Amino acid sequence: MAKLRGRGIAAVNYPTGMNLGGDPSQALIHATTTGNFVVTLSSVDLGQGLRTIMTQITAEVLGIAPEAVMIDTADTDTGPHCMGTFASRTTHRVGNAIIMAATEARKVLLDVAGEELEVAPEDLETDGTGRIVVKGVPGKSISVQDAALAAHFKHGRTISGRGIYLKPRSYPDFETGAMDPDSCQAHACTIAEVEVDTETGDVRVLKLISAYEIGRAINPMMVEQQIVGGSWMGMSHALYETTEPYYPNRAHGPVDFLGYLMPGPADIPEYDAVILERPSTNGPFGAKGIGEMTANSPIPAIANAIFDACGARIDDLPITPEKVLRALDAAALAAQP
Amino acid sequence: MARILEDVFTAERAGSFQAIGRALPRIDAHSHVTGATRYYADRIFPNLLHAVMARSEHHHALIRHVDLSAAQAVKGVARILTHKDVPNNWYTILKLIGLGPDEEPVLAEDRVLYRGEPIVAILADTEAAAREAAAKVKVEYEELPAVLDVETAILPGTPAIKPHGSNVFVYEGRDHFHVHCGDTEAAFREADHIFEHSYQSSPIEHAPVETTGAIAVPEPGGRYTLHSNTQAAFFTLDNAALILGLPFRQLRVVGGTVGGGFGGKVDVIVEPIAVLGAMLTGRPVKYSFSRGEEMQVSSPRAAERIRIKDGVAADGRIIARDVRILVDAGAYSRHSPYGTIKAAAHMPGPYTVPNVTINAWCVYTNRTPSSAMRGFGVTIGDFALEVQMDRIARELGRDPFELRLQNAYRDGDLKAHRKTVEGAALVEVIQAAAERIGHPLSPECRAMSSCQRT
Amino acid sequence: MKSSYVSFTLNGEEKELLIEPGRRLVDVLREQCGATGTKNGCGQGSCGACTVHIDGVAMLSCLLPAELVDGSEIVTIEGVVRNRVLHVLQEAFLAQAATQCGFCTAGMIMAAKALLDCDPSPSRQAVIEALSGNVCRCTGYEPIIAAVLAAAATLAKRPAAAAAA
Amino acid sequence: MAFAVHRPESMEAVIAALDGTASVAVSGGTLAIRAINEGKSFPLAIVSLRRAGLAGIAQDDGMIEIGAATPIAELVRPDLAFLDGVIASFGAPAVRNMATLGGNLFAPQPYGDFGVALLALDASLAIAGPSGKRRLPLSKFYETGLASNEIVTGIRFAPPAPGTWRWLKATRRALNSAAVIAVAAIIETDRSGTISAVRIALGGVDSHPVRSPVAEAGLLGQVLDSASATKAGEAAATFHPCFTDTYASAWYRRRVLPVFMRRALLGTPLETMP
Repeated sequence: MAKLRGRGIAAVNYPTGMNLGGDPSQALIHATTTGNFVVTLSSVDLGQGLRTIMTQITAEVLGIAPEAVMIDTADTDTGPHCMGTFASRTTHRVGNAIIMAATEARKVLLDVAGEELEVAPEDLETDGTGRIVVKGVPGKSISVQDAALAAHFKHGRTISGRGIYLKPRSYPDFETGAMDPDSCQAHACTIAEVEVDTETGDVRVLKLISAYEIGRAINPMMVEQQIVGGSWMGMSHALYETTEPYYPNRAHGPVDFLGYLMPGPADIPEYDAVILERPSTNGPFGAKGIGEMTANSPIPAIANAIFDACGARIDDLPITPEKVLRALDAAALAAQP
Repeated sequence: MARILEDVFTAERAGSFQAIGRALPRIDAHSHVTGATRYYADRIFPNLLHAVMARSEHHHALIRHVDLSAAQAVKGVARILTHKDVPNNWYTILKLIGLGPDEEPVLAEDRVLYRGEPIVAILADTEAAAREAAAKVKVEYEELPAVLDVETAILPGTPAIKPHGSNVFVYEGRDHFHVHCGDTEAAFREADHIFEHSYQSSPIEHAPVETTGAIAVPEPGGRYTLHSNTQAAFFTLDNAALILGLPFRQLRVVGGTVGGGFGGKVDVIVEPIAVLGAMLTGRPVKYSFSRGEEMQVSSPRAAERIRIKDGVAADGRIIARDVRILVDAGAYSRHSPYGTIKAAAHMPGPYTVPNVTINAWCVYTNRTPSSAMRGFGVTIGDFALEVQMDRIARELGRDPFELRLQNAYRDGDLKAHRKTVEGAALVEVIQAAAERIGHPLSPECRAMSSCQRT
Repeated sequence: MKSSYVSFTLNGEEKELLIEPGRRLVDVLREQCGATGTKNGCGQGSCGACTVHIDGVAMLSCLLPAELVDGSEIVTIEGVVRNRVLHVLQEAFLAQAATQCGFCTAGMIMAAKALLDCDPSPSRQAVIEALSGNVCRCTGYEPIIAAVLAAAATLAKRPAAAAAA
Repeated sequence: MAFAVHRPESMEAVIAALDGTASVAVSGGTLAIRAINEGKSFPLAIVSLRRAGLAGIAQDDGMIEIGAATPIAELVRPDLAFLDGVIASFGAPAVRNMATLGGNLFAPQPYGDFGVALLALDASLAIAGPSGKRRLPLSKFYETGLASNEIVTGIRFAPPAPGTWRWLKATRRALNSAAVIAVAAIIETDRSGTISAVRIALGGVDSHPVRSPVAEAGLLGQVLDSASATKAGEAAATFHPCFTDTYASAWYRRRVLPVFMRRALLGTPLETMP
């Protein structure tokens, strides 16, 4: 009897977007007089960081500094429609809507700047910090602020844009199941290292090593947040969580954070991850959704690592100490002559 | 910070960006660390009423009588809402896109189908008074047998707990959702090995630190502002208006800053009651789940039972995969009929299998309705698929990385639901993970690519 | 049952408030003092989001009838910023990207500050123990632990700041 | 419903203010206020013990007397160092700052770790009520409870001799987690290694913390080793009913009780195999 270590692997894919009811989102963008840009949405930030991601996408398309972008969400009186934050769709859908809106706004911005600088708008480029410069002509430029002021007070132009992204609804063929249920697929492979106490069935996850392919990491720091937080949740689902500990018996359901078991700060493994990018053809800058999937691959990886460690094959989540111990007992009984 | 592997898909990644790819600090972080971020409940309204539900104590019962007298006598109780107060007492979340049927009452009428089903809503000056009154609602039940197991639920002869006469969601006349390609039975006969195993999960709660809630505030002109932590502002507006028989223009949803969602705040459960309370009292009304309610009566990720039968050739190719999925929807549909299709669409996983049969049932039982949660329809499927892959690798004495690489889908392959694979990268993440831990792969496996089958 | 006056110091400011009997401190802080940074996550003492300091001791404001803190010094997340300067813990939470949805953050910082106030150079294990009553559903805890350790490292380099903190 | 908050400044005033279920004593509030918050208890008034002079730790005649309203966090001190393990496994810091030693005796299983520890210490309680003061062994308290309007005012026990104290709490997660099994023991051995005196208390095995007479009887006169400790655990697993809750089934608790009994009494860590 001892603590045994094992390693398990799992590889998964995850769909971006829900596409069985049509899946649109919209964005409106306008410049303020002083060349800041307000992006009006009705999308919801659950903590995944929508405002930051949308700021970066807006700044990239407009060619301005992220500091000049304000995300105004969510108010149904002012924000255009968004289906909502779910199905790993927000970066993809709202990001695409913003690209469309920002592209339109950028065109007006460059038109106005071209008139101010007396050059064709095609000859202009943005420097990403707040200036619009004439290509190949050092020193000939106008600030975004001055262009915005001119648009408002001189040219009578609205530097604004409207954007929508709609993945049309897919109607499944109920005979064959043929359908188009998603926009793209992200990928992950996780390796779990665990230690099993064979006397008690307790499992400790020592390390989770992952590789994620997510199309484009718009903000690698926030990708990391999803990976670490999602790995933790996956471990939690694998070993601890249930609202019905004796499912399908309804007894003993937890009602607080003591009984609804999740790993605490003392139970966390070491995390290690690398990111791969294979840009999707339809995501903003190729981005795919990563929000949901980071909790998925750790679960089977941990289950497989437990088997590797001690030979207990648990097919029933969560993998409680009791289930591990019952499996070890059954194996011991079977091994008896 | 996690490193981006720049030598994989290098050509496809090409591009020069200024804002994309930057580890820009979160723009909400400063307000998070100072406590300045305003969540829905941080908007304070004088004269606020608190809504608390009196809930079913039984898994399945007829309601014979509801006695509100003791509850009404509690000091501070302003109003008690029953199903008779709800203009359209149906919660049918996908109604606007034509998905039904109407089956879940907002407040229970003559029966309850799960323990914790809301029956009446107490509106009181304080949360404590509302809780006390809710505890004093006396409901006379006639208990009915409960169906709690999905296998039992679909057996012929098991009493139907649903008015439509069966315990499964009906997909255009079919009792389950079906996907197939190729000829699974023929391939099983050709297979050198058959693997058949069953997998099970139990319900999982979102457990955001901020529970689901909303405050409805009457505004001049007969409008109502809903301060909500919904994950979907217009979903909430539209469904609340449908239930309340309100012109859509009379509702405004304000939110967007949420203390964790994970899918638990997609269902429109608290908002209609809050607005109804505001309509009937003229006062702001807050309805937020207690932690206990969040744990036991807010919809979890469904428990799933998945059986996978694989036919595998001697060289490790999976040539047939038959998957049977039972999704435990609980008492009402919510997003489970969709989640069941999503589960079916995900099979046979990120592998190319020429012969696939998938049968997925959305099964009703007398438990808390399940609904959206992070990865629902996929997370448990991945558990089943990847434990199954581990079993196959071990039985055949194959390296678990290499078995997956061999079967991994590639660009141009056809999925079971007949969509062509593009943008595949399973091969590359497996190669990268193997390298990360120094796990040796054969030269053939190292040379593999998602872009073409070699 | 009548309301009564309760006096305490909130983030250095004297307060005298008329309190309904038995009202929880978390509600008084949020609804009568505008200190909404303190969150109500469970009402059970099981999540830690309502953690505040009462006379320098971390306590759960959802389990405290306000009458019981009469005469106390209370510090909430709003009082952690001094003279518009972030506390080292707050700076470290930013630098380590230790927030996602942010709902647990105030409680985490108050729990961590209680630790650093009495042990400015804690071990990782001590940090873990200090945070063990605070639930975070987003981050997986690692960035939060890292932030507290980073704050301690900063304090070690800045003895003057430690005294002021 | 709102409730009045009384803050009497003496034990006598506390007793005078109590009135059955209408006016209840509250010490740290981690149980009582939670129950009110959750709509499970509706007292008209609470009587806080905070200012009633019931907190503090004293030593006399080699005995330790701890006021019932002493917060758990204040038990961290050199003369009570043997309790450090119990404290570390109990709740989380903010809860330890609020919850009190006396209050913990009223925590339902699988909570109430200090009840388990104090049973092994053979503690007795000081109790005050309308009809005066009395002392009650803790083991009796769990059988009889208190009379109406009585409160626990203090807990008294002899500190264990050096090297005799054992504590192990098996939990599902490492910190801030309820007991699957809790084992507290005082075990004295003579020069030959034979157990000369033993008291063992358990949590997670019955409706309240209990002494384990079968485990004690099995160990007395034996040499303390892996076999005897495991055997005592097996006897306890047969004797105590154990129960099923959110954390573990009765089967699991019985199954691992011998393991945790052995680990508690011997304190041996397991080897990790590669």
